[in-house]
Amino acid sequence: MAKAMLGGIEIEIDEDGFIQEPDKWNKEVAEDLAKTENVSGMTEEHWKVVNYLRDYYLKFGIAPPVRMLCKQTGNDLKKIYQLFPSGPAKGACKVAGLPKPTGCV
Amino acid sequence: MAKAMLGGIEIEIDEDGFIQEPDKWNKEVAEDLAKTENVSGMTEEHWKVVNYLRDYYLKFGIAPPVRMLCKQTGNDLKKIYQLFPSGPAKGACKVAGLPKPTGCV
Amino acid sequence: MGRSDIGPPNFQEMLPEVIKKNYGNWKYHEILKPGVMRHVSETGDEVFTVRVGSPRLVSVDFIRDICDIADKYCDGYLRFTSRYNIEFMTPHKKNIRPIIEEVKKLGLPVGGTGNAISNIVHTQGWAHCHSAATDSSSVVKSLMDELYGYFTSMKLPAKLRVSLACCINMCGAIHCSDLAVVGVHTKVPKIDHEKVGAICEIPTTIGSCPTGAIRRHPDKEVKSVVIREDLCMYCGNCYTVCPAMPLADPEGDGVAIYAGGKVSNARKPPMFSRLVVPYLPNNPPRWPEVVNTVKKIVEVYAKNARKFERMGEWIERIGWEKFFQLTGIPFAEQHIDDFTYARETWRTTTQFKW
Amino acid sequence: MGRSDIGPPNFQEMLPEVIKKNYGNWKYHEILKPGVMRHVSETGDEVFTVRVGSPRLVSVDFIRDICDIADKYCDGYLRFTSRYNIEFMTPHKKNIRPIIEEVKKLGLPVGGTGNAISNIVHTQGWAHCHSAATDSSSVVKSLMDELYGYFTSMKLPAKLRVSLACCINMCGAIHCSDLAVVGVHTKVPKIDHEKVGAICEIPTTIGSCPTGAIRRHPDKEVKSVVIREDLCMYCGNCYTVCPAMPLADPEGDGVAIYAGGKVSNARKPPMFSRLVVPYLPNNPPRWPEVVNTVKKIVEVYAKNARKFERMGEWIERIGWEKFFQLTGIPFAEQHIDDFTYARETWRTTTQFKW
Amino acid sequence: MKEETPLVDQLEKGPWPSYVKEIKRAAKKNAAAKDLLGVQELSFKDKVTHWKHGGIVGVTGYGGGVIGRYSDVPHLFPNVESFHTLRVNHPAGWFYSTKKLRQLCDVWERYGSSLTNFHGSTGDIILLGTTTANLQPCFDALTEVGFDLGGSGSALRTLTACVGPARCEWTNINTLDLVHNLTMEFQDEIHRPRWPYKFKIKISGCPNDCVAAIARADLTIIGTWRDSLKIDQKAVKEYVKAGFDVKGLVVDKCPTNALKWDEKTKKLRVVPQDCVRCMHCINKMTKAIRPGLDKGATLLIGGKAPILKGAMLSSVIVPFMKVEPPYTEIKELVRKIWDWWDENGRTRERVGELIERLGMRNFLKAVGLKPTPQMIKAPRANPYVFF
Amino acid sequence: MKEETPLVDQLEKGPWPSYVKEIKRAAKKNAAAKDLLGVQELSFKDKVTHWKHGGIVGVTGYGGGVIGRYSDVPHLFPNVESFHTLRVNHPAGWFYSTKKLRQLCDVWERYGSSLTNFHGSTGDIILLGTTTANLQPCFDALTEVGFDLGGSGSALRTLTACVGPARCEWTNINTLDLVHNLTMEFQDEIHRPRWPYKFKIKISGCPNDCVAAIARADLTIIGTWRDSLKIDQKAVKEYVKAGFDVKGLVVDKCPTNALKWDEKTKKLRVVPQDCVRCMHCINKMTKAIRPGLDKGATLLIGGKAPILKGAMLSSVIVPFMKVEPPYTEIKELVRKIWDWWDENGRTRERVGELIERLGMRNFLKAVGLKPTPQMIKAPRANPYVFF
Ligand code: SRM
Ligand code: SRM
Ligand code: SRM
Ligand code: SRM
Ligand code: SF4
Ligand code: SF4
Ligand code: SF4
Ligand code: SF4
Ligand code: SF4
Ligand code: SF4
Ligand code: SF4
Ligand code: SF4
Repeated sequence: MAKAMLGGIEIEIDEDGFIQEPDKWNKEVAEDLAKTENVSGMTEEHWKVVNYLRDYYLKFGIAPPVRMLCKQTGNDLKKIYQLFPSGPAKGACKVAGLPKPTGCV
Repeated sequence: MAKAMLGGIEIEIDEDGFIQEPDKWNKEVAEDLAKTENVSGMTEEHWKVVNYLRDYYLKFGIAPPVRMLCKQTGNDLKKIYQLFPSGPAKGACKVAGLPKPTGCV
Repeated sequence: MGRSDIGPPNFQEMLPEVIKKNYGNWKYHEILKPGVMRHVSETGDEVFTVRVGSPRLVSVDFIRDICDIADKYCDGYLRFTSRYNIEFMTPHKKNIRPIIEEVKKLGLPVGGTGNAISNIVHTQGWAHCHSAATDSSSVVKSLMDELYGYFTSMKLPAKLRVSLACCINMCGAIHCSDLAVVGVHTKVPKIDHEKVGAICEIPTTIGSCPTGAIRRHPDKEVKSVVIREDLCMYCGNCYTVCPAMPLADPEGDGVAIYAGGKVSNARKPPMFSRLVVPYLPNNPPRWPEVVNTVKKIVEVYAKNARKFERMGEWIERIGWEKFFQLTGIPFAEQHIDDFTYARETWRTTTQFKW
Repeated sequence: MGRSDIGPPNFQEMLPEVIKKNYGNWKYHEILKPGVMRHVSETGDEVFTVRVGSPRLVSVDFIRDICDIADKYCDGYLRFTSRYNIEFMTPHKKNIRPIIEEVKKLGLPVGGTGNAISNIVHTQGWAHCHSAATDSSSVVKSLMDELYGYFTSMKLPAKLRVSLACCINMCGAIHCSDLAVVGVHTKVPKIDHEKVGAICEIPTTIGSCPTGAIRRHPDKEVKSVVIREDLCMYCGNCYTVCPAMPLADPEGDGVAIYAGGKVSNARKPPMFSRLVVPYLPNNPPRWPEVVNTVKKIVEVYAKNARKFERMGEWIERIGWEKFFQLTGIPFAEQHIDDFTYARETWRTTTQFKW
Repeated sequence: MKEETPLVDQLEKGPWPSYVKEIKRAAKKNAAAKDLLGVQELSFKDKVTHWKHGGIVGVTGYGGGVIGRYSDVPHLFPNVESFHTLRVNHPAGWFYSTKKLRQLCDVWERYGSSLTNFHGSTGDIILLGTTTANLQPCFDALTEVGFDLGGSGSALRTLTACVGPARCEWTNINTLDLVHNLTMEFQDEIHRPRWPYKFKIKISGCPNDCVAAIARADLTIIGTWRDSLKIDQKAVKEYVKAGFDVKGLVVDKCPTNALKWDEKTKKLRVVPQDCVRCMHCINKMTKAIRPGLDKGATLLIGGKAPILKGAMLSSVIVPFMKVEPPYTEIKELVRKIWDWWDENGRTRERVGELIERLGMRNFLKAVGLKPTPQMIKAPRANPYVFF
Repeated sequence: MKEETPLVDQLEKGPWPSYVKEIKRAAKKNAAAKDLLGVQELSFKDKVTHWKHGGIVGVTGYGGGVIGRYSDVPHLFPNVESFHTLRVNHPAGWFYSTKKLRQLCDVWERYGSSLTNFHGSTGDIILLGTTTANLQPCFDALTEVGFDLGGSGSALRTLTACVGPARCEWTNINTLDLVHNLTMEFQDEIHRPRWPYKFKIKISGCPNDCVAAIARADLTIIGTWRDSLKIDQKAVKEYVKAGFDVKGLVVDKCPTNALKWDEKTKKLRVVPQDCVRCMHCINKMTKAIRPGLDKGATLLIGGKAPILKGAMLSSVIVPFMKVEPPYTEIKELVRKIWDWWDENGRTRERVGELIERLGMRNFLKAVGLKPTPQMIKAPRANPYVFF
């Protein structure tokens, strides 16, 4: 599997650029991941989404439903796409270091 | 509800003579209960059955299946009826101070 | 101490001579008139049967009364049917009339054969059971008073089997009857927390609930259970295993009516009865709502079904939407199944009637 | 960046003139011969359709080829059917012959109308999907080579819809087909414990199993899951949500055959297809076992069913016991359902055939 | 002690025989029966039952056969403070000599309320209401006159069978002998509960199923035949002559169209391999059509009422079995079924529910039966297959 | 890089058109197509797929429409190391001008494998295989020529409709206009996944259901009528004259016996209240029998494939609805359904499964529909009733 330099450290990533070593995730990694997803700078609004995703994942072991993500971060889906042009799954989850969403394509 | 003197103490019983205050059960109570069920003296064999019932009940919160009772005490059902002429439910369970078996009549 | 495990009397000693002689040798039968049958043996022997309605809950004097008749005309034998009717059997045609006369003297009806409403299979009700959501014998009496003419005649399209159970344990095995009356609760059990701990097996109680509505009491100190009220459909199964959870309620209890079941394999395979009236109030001693509803359904069936078509076959042919229309029974959300196999009952086709 | 959310081209711009003019005004149609239909409008206008088989997996050159034909004879329009067939439409009867000739030149068959076997709805298989337990296009090709005569004629009792899905996700929606081929695994997933922790959502993985066979790894240190092998029926749903649990296996994988489903509401309501052959091995590139079995079933159906009787209607009439007898397919324990609604499929009557 | 029962009294009226009259008749001589009347009146007023939950009483050496019952208003009705019923096993087919019946009545008059159910819906004679003290003497007296208790609790319940060869031309098995034989064989299982829950066996001589076995027996035995039904053409013509519409009422109603009717010759033909032995044509033309000669039974499993997951009908497990004394094959199969159920069943899980939970496949394997298409309506629709 | 594909080559033979020929045709000009051939050969030898699980790739601003795919043997077949497909929404009814098709071909030849599925089984144009880098430019070029992506993931999937009024005499609704209108209305829902799982809508103009909607759409819309079907007696006589067996092939096959046939006058009559609009008589006598005039649609819910609890057919929730632009009633209902499902559904729970879990009753209440007998085959058999 491929390695990539993210946030100054070498991390294993898959073909889609999702990190495969969740323990190595940190803010810097996130910021570098964001760049791969056309995010033009991580603002507070971005972090709110990313942090929510991460907290939820660490607590429940799964990514939150999109509805929940919107409700809890106070964004509508449009807004999420403005923040992460590739969307909540490919964009935001990747930045947050979550496992790659599966199954539902 | 009626009270009865069992093992020298006063215990609440229901119409069928099952004790309603499980905490008050002890060996003497058991011996007196046995008399009400035509058991002619509590032998070691009787105690084996009673103890098994009690242990099982305290552990799982339910009475064991008849099959289990036979298997684990090494008695066949005939033998159980010899020991407790009114059978495992009405006889042995009552002596062991278990709740009255329900439902299955 | 008496003997034990002797089993019931041997039936062979209970058979009248003509039956013993022709046992296994019957050739055909005919119904001479309602309640009277003639069975003919390969040997040419005949046996005449008079079928007589019984209230089931009877005194020993009643039994002695019918024994008297049997002694007089049936060589001292009689039998009961699987639906509580009494059958007097005699090889002598001439005995039919006097049997009927004597029976009538006792106030008992002759009938229940062929395309009739036979006796109602039923249960204990308030006469003996702790679980009853309605009474049995009085509902049955009220119904049969009204359906009497269908017992003593054979004018229905086919057999119509009515059953009643006073709670959804369904001791009447009413789940496959042309018409079934069942006692229902509609209130959530009231838990006596103190008693639960003392006299109930908690795991059994939790396991008893078909919808998983019962949980351990959240307070670990309390050795009891709680019920999620929105999941409870008042089946009473928890009460069966735990007396500390009664759910009978004078206002909430009542009866439901089911229709269209059958048991025989004739033509259509056996079918379950299905909910047609979710709730009628308990209104003793005469249960007018129940009686009227049942009567109405019977009449609509009698008028519309084809010859030899059982209630369920008729409904299957015309469709349930038509059944509700013809009987005028309002359709309610309760008719739509939401239990385990619900989806099998949804309409997965555009085929339906208006 | 391009535009977004523009949606598909408006169909109105895709309609040939005769269609646009008679839109919503068709009166009746007839099938002139296999693959050729004539639709007549209230206005008297006509449109002739030539239906042509396609391998579905086609190159852009193929599309251009058929465009050429459409440009020549169909005013530059064509359509595809819900079963991948190509339809050339023309108001001119005289165009039928040349269209057919040109199509034949491309090696494409004309047919699929009326009481025929139309194109096989199918899926990706080893050509694109990670989930496939069998291939798709090659099985379909092998089947259609053998069933070709049923596509180009209309000699069957009724329409016969064949579908194929390369795994039980059933992207072919084969669950209501007259005949269905589905790829099946028969081995338990092999868990890569290291990867599970890194790339899978454990709760989702556990929740994905229809039989509850998946549990957390007993060793709390290991962030992974284990499978109770006796509860696993190789559905692959866990693999769908967790790539670290592959279950494809060269020896274990193969296909099952289902029969008797239908979608239309004509006569009988829609029906599910049902298991007739639990397992046949993968035998590429020509899948002889699958081809022979399907052919055999089609032939028995063709010989025995009544006119306008779909496969499932035929089986319902004669009974499954007869179906197994006539086709010579052995009956096995796998045919007996043991999933969620199993009991609805048991025989709860003494009515059956030998 | 209320004397007046205005509500109950209303049930003395009407053409159908009145159970209230029966209670009153008993009440004249029996205090418990009298109190029962009062309890009824009170229930009619209160619209609830006045019997308490449960009660576990019995006779020595037995674990069942008695349903314990106590009043919740003993102060009002002391004579029914305890009011237990005895379930008495009926003779096969519910045939009685008046002598036996009278003996029974005498016993019950002496030891109980003198009220009965002829019969309970399982098929027992129900002796309705006596005291705890009277149970044992009553039982002793019963056995004295040749009666024994039926089943209750997690036991084999009283077995029933239709009238069969005693008076029915259609039976394919000796229902009464079979039921008596099994009842005697399984006395221990009837009297001493031992399983996860109740088990019922019912036997009908033909698919008309006059004891409703398929709906309410864990093991259902229904007589049937394997060859072709027999048609007597002469008798068919008699039906035609009598104005019976053979085509409309019989041929057209055959579920599988197995009957062929020649309107001209008035000949009725059956296509044996299409006949599913539903009985309809036989029922309606008993003088002309009869079951085949290769007789035996179909065995089905798992019928029951709705608790816990909805009612179940019995399902075919043995499409055809010869049924002859001493019925060894049936007995062996039943014991295997009990063994598997007892070993695997949860508390209060009927055998049908257990089969549903563990799979018919596993059940068949455990009891040594081979899967056949006759066991199912249709093969599975889902793709969830074990190998 | 294997050049030889002996196994695959065998599929060039035989009368049915060969997809292998198509791949080879593309392979001549396209390296990815060539490698695909090799992958097929390898899979035939290994009897397993050589595609890796998943892949999450896409285009800017969309959350779906692309299926990511990577080879597990990229060293052998570098040109299909990534081989993603684009799902392109077809024009309603799968009608095309050759001009549009050629434009599409040109785009795909440029940016992809030049292999396609016409169509995918949901109904999209499947552009089969391209690289990650090419996705965005390909998409841009597609929109340039007027195409857009279809659905994937937990989104509204590409909607389909039967040919309907374009070429079928039986349609009761304007299937193509409806599907186009809804597709345009719900672009956001198609392109941006937001729900617990996928949602499919399919539309058929009559109960023949030529897009198999009832079996595979979460929301199934099927045209129907409310009055009586129309019979043209003159045309009936034509059928008779032509030797068509009206009685045997039509009247006798009516599922509800709603047709009456007078053999003498050759008149065909329908009992409108018995007709369940199954289409059979209309199908077989299209010149003589036609749907009624009071046209509209039946709406059904919940069709799907077997994952997780077995396949489901859609169930009636609106027996009849008038269907006219701008289709407000349908749109409002659909949104209510989504809301309830989204609020209550578990991950990967289709709406039909959710209804099963929470009860049809609760669903109907939530979306404001009144229960009617048309929604069920039969009322419940169990006594487990909520009040
Ligand atoms: C006496 C009894 C058997 C017994 O051992 O006690 C019995 C006896 C006969 N039954 Fe029965 N059946 C008896 C209960 C039943 C039951 C069980 C029940 O009602 O709970 C059924 C199943 C009912 C159901 O499907 O729900 C039953 C379904 C039949 C049928 C099938 C009817 C049908 O078309 O579905 C027949 C045949 C017929 O009547 O055409 C039948 C026919 C007969 C015949 C004609 C058989 C014969 O040749 O003697 C007997 C007299 C029939 C009559 O009453 O008209 N018997 N019969 C039962 C009388 C009950 C009563 O008092 O009314
Ligand atoms: C007496 C009788 C009703 C009657 O008036 O005829 C009866 C009475 C009771 N039945 Fe029953 N059942 C009686 C036949 C049935 C039948 C019918 C049958 O056997 O053919 C059924 C349906 C068939 C079946 O077994 O599924 C039946 C299904 C039940 C059930 C539900 C069982 C289930 O699996 O769904 C219960 C509940 C239980 O076992 O806890 C039950 C429980 C009871 C209890 C013991 C009440 C309880 O929860 O403890 C009732 C005692 C009433 C009393 O005070 O006397 N009874 N019970 C019937 C027995 C008489 C006899 O021996 O002849
Ligand atoms: C073109 C197409 C619709 C479309 O928008 O693409 C279509 C078109 C017609 N269908 Fe269809 N059906 C089409 C797929 C279907 C499907 C869906 C499927 O196959 O997946 C079904 C449901 C199949 C099922 O039940 O499993 C379908 C069930 C019918 C029926 C009902 C047949 C039956 O008796 O069950 C008819 C009526 C008939 O043929 O008698 C019908 C009749 C027709 C008619 C005659 C309607 C008309 O008047 O034009 C059309 C030509 C029929 C023919 O092929 O003989 N169409 N038709 C589809 C052609 C598919 C193909 O290429 O073969
Ligand atoms: C491409 C297509 C098959 C084809 O060759 O035509 C397809 C391909 C896949 N389907 Fe599908 N499905 C396709 C139509 C269907 C259909 C048919 C339909 O839509 O009418 C169904 C059955 C109907 C339904 O939705 O229930 C279908 C039911 C599934 C399922 C099971 C869903 C369920 O609830 O049971 C899955 C599994 C999943 O969602 O995780 C699935 C998943 C998949 C995935 C994404 C595999 C996965 O597990 O991630 C497949 C990607 C294959 C690939 O590599 O290209 N696909 N899938 C079809 C879409 C083409 C198109 O857009 O036109
Ligand atoms: S049906 Fe219910 S209430 Fe009636 S006797 Fe049976 S258990 Fe008791
Ligand atoms: S009455 Fe039934 S549903 Fe309600 S809590 Fe008790 S067992 Fe559960
Ligand atoms: S059926 Fe299975 S293997 Fe085939 S395309 Fe669909 S998900 Fe992939
Ligand atoms: S393959 Fe299916 S049954 Fe087996 S463990 Fe995975 S999800 Fe469960
Ligand atoms: S079940 Fe059959 S054999 Fe028994 S009495 Fe009824 S009709 Fe006769
Ligand atoms: S027994 Fe039933 S299935 Fe057999 S021929 Fe007679 S009516 Fe038909
Ligand atoms: S579904 Fe009906 S309206 Fe649509 S094409 Fe098929 S037959 Fe015509
Ligand atoms: S449409 Fe179907 S149900 Fe209606 S009359 Fe015609 S065949 Fe009968």
